[in-house]
Amino acid sequence: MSEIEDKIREIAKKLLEEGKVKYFIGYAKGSDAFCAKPIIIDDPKDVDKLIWSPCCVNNLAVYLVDEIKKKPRRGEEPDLRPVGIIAKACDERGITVLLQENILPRERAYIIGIPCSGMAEPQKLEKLAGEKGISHKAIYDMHIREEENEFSFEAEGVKEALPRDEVLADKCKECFQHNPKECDIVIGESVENPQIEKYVTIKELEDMSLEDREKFWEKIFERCIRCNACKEVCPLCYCEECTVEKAKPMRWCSKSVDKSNNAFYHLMRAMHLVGRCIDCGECERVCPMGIPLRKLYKKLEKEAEELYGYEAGSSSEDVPLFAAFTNDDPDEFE
Amino acid sequence: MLPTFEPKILAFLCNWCSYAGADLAGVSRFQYPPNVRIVRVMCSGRISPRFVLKSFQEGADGVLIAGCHPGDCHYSKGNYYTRRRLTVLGKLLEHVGLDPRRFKVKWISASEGGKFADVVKEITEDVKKLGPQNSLKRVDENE
Amino acid sequence: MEGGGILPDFEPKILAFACNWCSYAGADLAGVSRIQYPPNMSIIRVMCSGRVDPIFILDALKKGVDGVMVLGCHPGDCHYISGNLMAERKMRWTKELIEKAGCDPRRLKLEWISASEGERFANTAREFTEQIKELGPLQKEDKEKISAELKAASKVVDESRVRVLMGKERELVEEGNVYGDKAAQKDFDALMKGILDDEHTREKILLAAKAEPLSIKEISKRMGMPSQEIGRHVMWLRHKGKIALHGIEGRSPLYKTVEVEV
Amino acid sequence: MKSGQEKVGAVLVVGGGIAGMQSSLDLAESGFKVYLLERSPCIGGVMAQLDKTFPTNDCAMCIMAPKLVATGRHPNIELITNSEIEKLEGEPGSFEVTLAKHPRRVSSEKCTGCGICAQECPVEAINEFNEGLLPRSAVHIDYPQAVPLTFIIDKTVCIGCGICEKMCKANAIEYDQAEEQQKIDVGSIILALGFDEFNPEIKKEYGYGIYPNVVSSIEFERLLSAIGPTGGMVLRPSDYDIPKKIAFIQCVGSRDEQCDKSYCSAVSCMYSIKEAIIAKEHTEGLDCHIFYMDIRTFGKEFEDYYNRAQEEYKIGFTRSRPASLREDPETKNVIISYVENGEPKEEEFDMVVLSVGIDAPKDAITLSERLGIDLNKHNFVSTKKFSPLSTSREGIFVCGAFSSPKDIPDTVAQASGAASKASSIISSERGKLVAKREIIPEKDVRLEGARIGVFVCHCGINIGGVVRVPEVVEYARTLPNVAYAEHNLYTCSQDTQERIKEKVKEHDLNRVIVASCTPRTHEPLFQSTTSEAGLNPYLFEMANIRDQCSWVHMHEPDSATEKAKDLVRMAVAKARLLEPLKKATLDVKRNALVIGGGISGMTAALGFADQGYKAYLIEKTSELGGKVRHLHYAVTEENPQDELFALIKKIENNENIEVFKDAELLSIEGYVGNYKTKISYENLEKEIDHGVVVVATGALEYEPTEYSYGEDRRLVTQLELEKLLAEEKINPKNVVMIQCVGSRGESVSYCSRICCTTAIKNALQIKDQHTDAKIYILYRDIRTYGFMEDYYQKAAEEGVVFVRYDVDSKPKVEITEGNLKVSVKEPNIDEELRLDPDLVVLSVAAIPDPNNEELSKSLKVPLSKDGFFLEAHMKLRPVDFATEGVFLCGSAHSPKFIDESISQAEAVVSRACTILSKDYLEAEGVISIVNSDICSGCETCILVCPFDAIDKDDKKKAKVNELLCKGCGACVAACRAGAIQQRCFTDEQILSVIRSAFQEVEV
Repeated sequence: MSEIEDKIREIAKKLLEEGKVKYFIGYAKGSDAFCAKPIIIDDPKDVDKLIWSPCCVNNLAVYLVDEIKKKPRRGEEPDLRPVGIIAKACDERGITVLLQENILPRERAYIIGIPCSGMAEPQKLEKLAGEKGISHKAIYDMHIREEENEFSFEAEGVKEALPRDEVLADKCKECFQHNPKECDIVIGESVENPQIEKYVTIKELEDMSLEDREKFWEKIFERCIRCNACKEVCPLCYCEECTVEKAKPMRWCSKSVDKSNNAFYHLMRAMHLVGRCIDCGECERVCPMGIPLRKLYKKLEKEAEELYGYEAGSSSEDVPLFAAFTNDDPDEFE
Repeated sequence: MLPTFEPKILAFLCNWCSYAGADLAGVSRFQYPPNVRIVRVMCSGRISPRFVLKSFQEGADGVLIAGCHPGDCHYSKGNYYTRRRLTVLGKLLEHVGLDPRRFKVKWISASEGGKFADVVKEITEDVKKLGPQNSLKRVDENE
Repeated sequence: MEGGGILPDFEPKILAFACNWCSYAGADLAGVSRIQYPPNMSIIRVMCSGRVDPIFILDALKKGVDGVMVLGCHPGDCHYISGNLMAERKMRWTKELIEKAGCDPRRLKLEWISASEGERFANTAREFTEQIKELGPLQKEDKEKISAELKAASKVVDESRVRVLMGKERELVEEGNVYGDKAAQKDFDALMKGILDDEHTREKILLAAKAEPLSIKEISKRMGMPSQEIGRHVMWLRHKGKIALHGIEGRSPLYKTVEVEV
Repeated sequence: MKSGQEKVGAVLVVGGGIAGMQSSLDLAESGFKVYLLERSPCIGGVMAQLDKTFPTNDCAMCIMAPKLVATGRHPNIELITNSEIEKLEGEPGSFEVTLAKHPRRVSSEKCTGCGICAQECPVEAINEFNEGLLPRSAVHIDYPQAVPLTFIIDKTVCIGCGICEKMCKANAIEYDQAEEQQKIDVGSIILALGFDEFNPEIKKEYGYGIYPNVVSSIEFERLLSAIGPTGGMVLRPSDYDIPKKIAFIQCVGSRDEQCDKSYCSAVSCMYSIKEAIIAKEHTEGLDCHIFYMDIRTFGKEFEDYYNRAQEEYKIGFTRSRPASLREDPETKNVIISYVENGEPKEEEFDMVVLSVGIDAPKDAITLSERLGIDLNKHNFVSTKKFSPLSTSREGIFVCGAFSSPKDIPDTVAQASGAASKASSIISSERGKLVAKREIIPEKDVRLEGARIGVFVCHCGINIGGVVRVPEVVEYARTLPNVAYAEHNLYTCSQDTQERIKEKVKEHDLNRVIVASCTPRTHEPLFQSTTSEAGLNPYLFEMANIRDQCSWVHMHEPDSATEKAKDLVRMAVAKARLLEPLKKATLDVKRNALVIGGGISGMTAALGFADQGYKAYLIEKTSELGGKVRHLHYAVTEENPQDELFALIKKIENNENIEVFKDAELLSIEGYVGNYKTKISYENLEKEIDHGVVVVATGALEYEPTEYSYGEDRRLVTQLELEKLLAEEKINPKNVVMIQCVGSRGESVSYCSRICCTTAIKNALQIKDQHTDAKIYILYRDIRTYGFMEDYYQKAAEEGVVFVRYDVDSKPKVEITEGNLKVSVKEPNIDEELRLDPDLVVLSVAAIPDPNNEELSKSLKVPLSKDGFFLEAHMKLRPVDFATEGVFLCGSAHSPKFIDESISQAEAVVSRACTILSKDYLEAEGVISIVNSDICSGCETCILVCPFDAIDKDDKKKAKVNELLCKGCGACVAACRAGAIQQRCFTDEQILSVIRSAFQEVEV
């Protein structure tokens, strides 16, 4: 682990010193140890702030979109140098979609890929830490490392080990693509992709009766407070103005918070993510109301694969799912 | 289920085949239930998922979409895109608990007046049985 | 066709349509002159024999009347000039239909009786009653069948094309059509017969396929007609939305009559 | 032409089938007045009777209806139906034609086509259109989509009861109409009479008309049609049961001397396969079997269709011509007796379909006499190989099946071709007789709130009889923005048009809604009324309360009335948001770039020149002529070399044509009307501006790897043979020709179309030079379609031996001590045939040019799976590409004969003239537009657009080319951001329509 961290810092330093990149997007220690926070570094001196740990769960691709959308101030020459960015496999798939959809010119990003066999979920860590009776003040200067099948963390001389799959983020449990492809440089050994059962998250739902599913989602949608966090954190929600939200020339979906409007919002968003969502799970992570959005998108991911053999973010050369067809696509409409 | 329930069904038809088919049903005086309101679009490829979602939100008990048979599209390939988009939409709606019998997509050619009438009969009867659609229906009237 | 054989205690119900200006007056005269005739007959006054719609007659028979008389002015004396001639032509076709319904056409009688012919009225009444007694009650055992048949027959008359032609017959044959050509009576009869046959067959088909969905083979078996011809009619009825495809049995499509409440 | 004779800028097109319509539309669109003459009451021809069309199985009506409507409403086309030619005077450039117009007895001005008359008519007569399978009334139209939609009284069956006159609220019935004469002046004439079906009763042995379950292929077509007598269900006539087993018998009335039809009908193999496939799709568990002599699937992608029929659909094929049919009196099944591999067999079927041949039109002879043109011995118009569209009389041209049996694509191509021939002799008169569009000043309504006028139609009793129209009007008045509402007996009547205009003025309306029939037929009428009222035509909206309301809810007046109200409310909701649309216009570079200097390219170039447009002809080799340079004999009497060099001379002496040899296309930019192309030629470079592009790059000869070709100089291809014969270098005694070398599943899956005839042509040539020579032709199917069949007969008579071989036991060619040995197994006789030829000729495939790949990319046009160029529509747009302004012809499309290539080349000229002749190009009104503030440049729309109409601007935002956009709206639905909107169908408009469908009052 730590040698990866060193390598990151080394590369970041080099890139910044040589001015190869405009700035560098990576992870830094969070306000508590359980989640790393994104950091943007433009001064080589600061590279030691960069870390690598099982807590680097965020998808940084969203910051690339911000960079691309940034309009230079009047009279100012736009700085078109690439941005250095750290990308796990899922982040990289997100970037690939951005490339595929011509949002991100390839030369604007310097991608440092890191094979990843799964990240820890902050909530789970915190919970376990609590159980282990670790004081909160201790938490901050705690280190979390990954060893074989355990996440160990040490503080105040205590060293605790936790079984990996107890702290692993849900999305990582279902991840079958551990190695980033579209990279300028890769750090660390590539890890073997696991043979896991896909789409377990929606299994239960699929087995429900229509009525139960309806009730299930009704409750879920009622919960939503329309804070738009899901939209904001999503690297693929890059529209200038969200059709679902905008009022001009017409308002498709009222901002007023109720079951029906929320449902409309989420279903519309889901339709926009078909063949695009790369299951980085950020939306679900940031949702203050704990809405299981992955249960929505995962279903569509499944259909896309089963009906059209399409996998989002697998290559920037692919024709987007809804911009392509074959004469013998499955046809249930007769 | 209410015995006297008269469902409201919205239909989006492509101008060249299905709308013509609906006209032919008229010319041939094929009788079908009066529950469907038809919206004409130039090509089924124009039909975005939001039309469907919106219809349900506004209170449609069923939505019917019809276009040229694959291969017959007046614009050569519009209906192929429709096929993908709406297949997935159907899966999504079913996933969130909307009864698939409320959302029908059919290929109806300009000479299939009979088929159009039959399709309308079918969806109307199905939706009658299912009763009013509330899972996506708007609650607030002050839009 | 029903068989005769007089039942001793059979008192037939007979209906007579009499025109206001001649026959009804004739009947009154019979009364004034105390001429006796059987009590089986009840008279309905109409302004003109031409007013008598074949449906009245078929309906009367269906409702249990055993015989119907239509009485009007002698040709030339019609208060409305030609109403009685219309009646004469209509009654021809009505007899045709009564026969198609499997009843004896003699149950319908058309007679000219003037206001001064009380005697003639009584005799006509007497003869006709005898006639009907001889024929016996119309609805003996197969009540349902006969009334269904009669219903079909009146449906035929109800067909607009049939009404149009019945109404226009005199004009077309005697005065000439919109192009000014006259149709020969035999040509018109042929045309009319053909149309009655077709419409009657269709009504019978609708009747048959009303209770249960039937295949064309089955219908033709029941009606004793070639399935090729039945098929032709069924296709037409289907085209008109009067009969609908109900399902398929083996290789035979089944059709069922479409009930429309109008 | 006589000097001083004034030329006339009008053309008479005889015959309103698909060919006639195509010619008319092309001419009308390129600036000529057209009289379209049709002997039957409405146009549409045989294609209107078809259910589906091969090889795409397109629904015939779906693809034809738009053409019907376009023809019916085109301002430059005058439809003269129910009429015939009586007399022809004058000469090319200025004919005077006398027409006999038979009375229709229904006024075409007044009839609204509502059909009440037919419903009430007491007569039931034989229905020719449904092949007598369903009766029709005396007053009738052939089919619901008929154009003109005017009923007609069939006097022969009408009994004159007068009921229709009584029922017709439009007073359209005119019993006293009489025969009329009309004289018209035209510059040229196109004959597009089509064909008649062979009457199978003539072939007694098949018992047609006696056995109910023996039907003709066209009757069967009606059985398959959804609007046919059985509603698309395949039922057998004897008992209307669903058949289990159907047999198709080919060549009934073709390739048959006995009934004096020696020629091949060219289409019946394909249509039988089609009917078999469709029948199987309609009927589960159906078993179809085709009895044939040779399967002739020679057209583009036909062979695949044939293979699919065998492999996917499991349709049986038996090579035999049945001797006779008989009926099982019990089951009414039909028993076919036939001979297969020498032994007599019998098989029983539920139903037998006779694939009837194509006969010359009944009135061919009388017409040819009246016009003074020659017919060939089969009573079709006689034409020449190098002028396939010209009749024996100057100024009169022919197209479609009237010159030889043909399928729809070839017919349509010829129709366009004939149009260009017919207009070239009067090109000086272009635009002189066409309807001038007068410009009405338009009221600017953008700043006003909507003031809507609603006009609700009774349509006689068609709507009023069910829907309570006054109630609907009352309701409309209560709707927001509705400033005026009224009802009319017939809103489409002429006086109502005037009334609408008055009301617009009187109430200062700025939107018009008509609630009546269907926009598909009536929108154009009301739109023009709207614009005559001084409003932009796109401020009109329609509510369909007849075809989709009163007619389908006849027994539910209440709910029908409610529905009508809803539909009006929805229309109002949309009308409120309608915006005036300006059609984008752009001027045209009036010249053409022709790629390829073969016979097709040269013909096209010359065609453009004759039409008065400059043509740039680029040829990659150093000489014009293409493949024809290597042809020394035509199967007909013409000499290809002479014809070719005459043509080349014409090209080189024509100042309207600029030829570039050794030329190469470097780059091509732009779009319809405005192309910029860089070429290099003879090591120079040049930039050309042009309005259209023609692809005429031809095909190549396949280089055989089989039959040890190349190992011996006595092994030659047909082309090489021709050379040898021409140079009279050989004296063959014993010749073996091998067919399908490369074609039909070898290196290419398709049939190369020309090889059979070529082989026979050369065989006859050899016979001609060396009478004693013995010639064997080893074949799989002989595909001498149409009149070429006669040469097949001739060859057989002259002793050429035809030996069939099976695909799985091909002939073997060996060279043993310097001698050629050929062995082949004749499937019928069970032994091997050994031949010792001194010359073996291989009929090799025609293959697509490998450079097509590159060219297709630079032109943004597709290739077919076989590598030929792929047209916009296989059936009705054979020489257009989906991308406007680009056309194709000749063997670049698929292998072709000279005459077929010429027809296509002429067709290209005609199609291109519909663009070049315009003062300016006008875009569709209903197109997509991008809001670049919202567009994020994801390019989904670009990928989705079927017409390559979307591009990116310098800001990396999507940009719609208004001239290429056809307004399907696919891009709009594909755009997540809602950055693209389709005019007239904007999200906003549709959203408010959706809302208003459910909300009582719009907010």
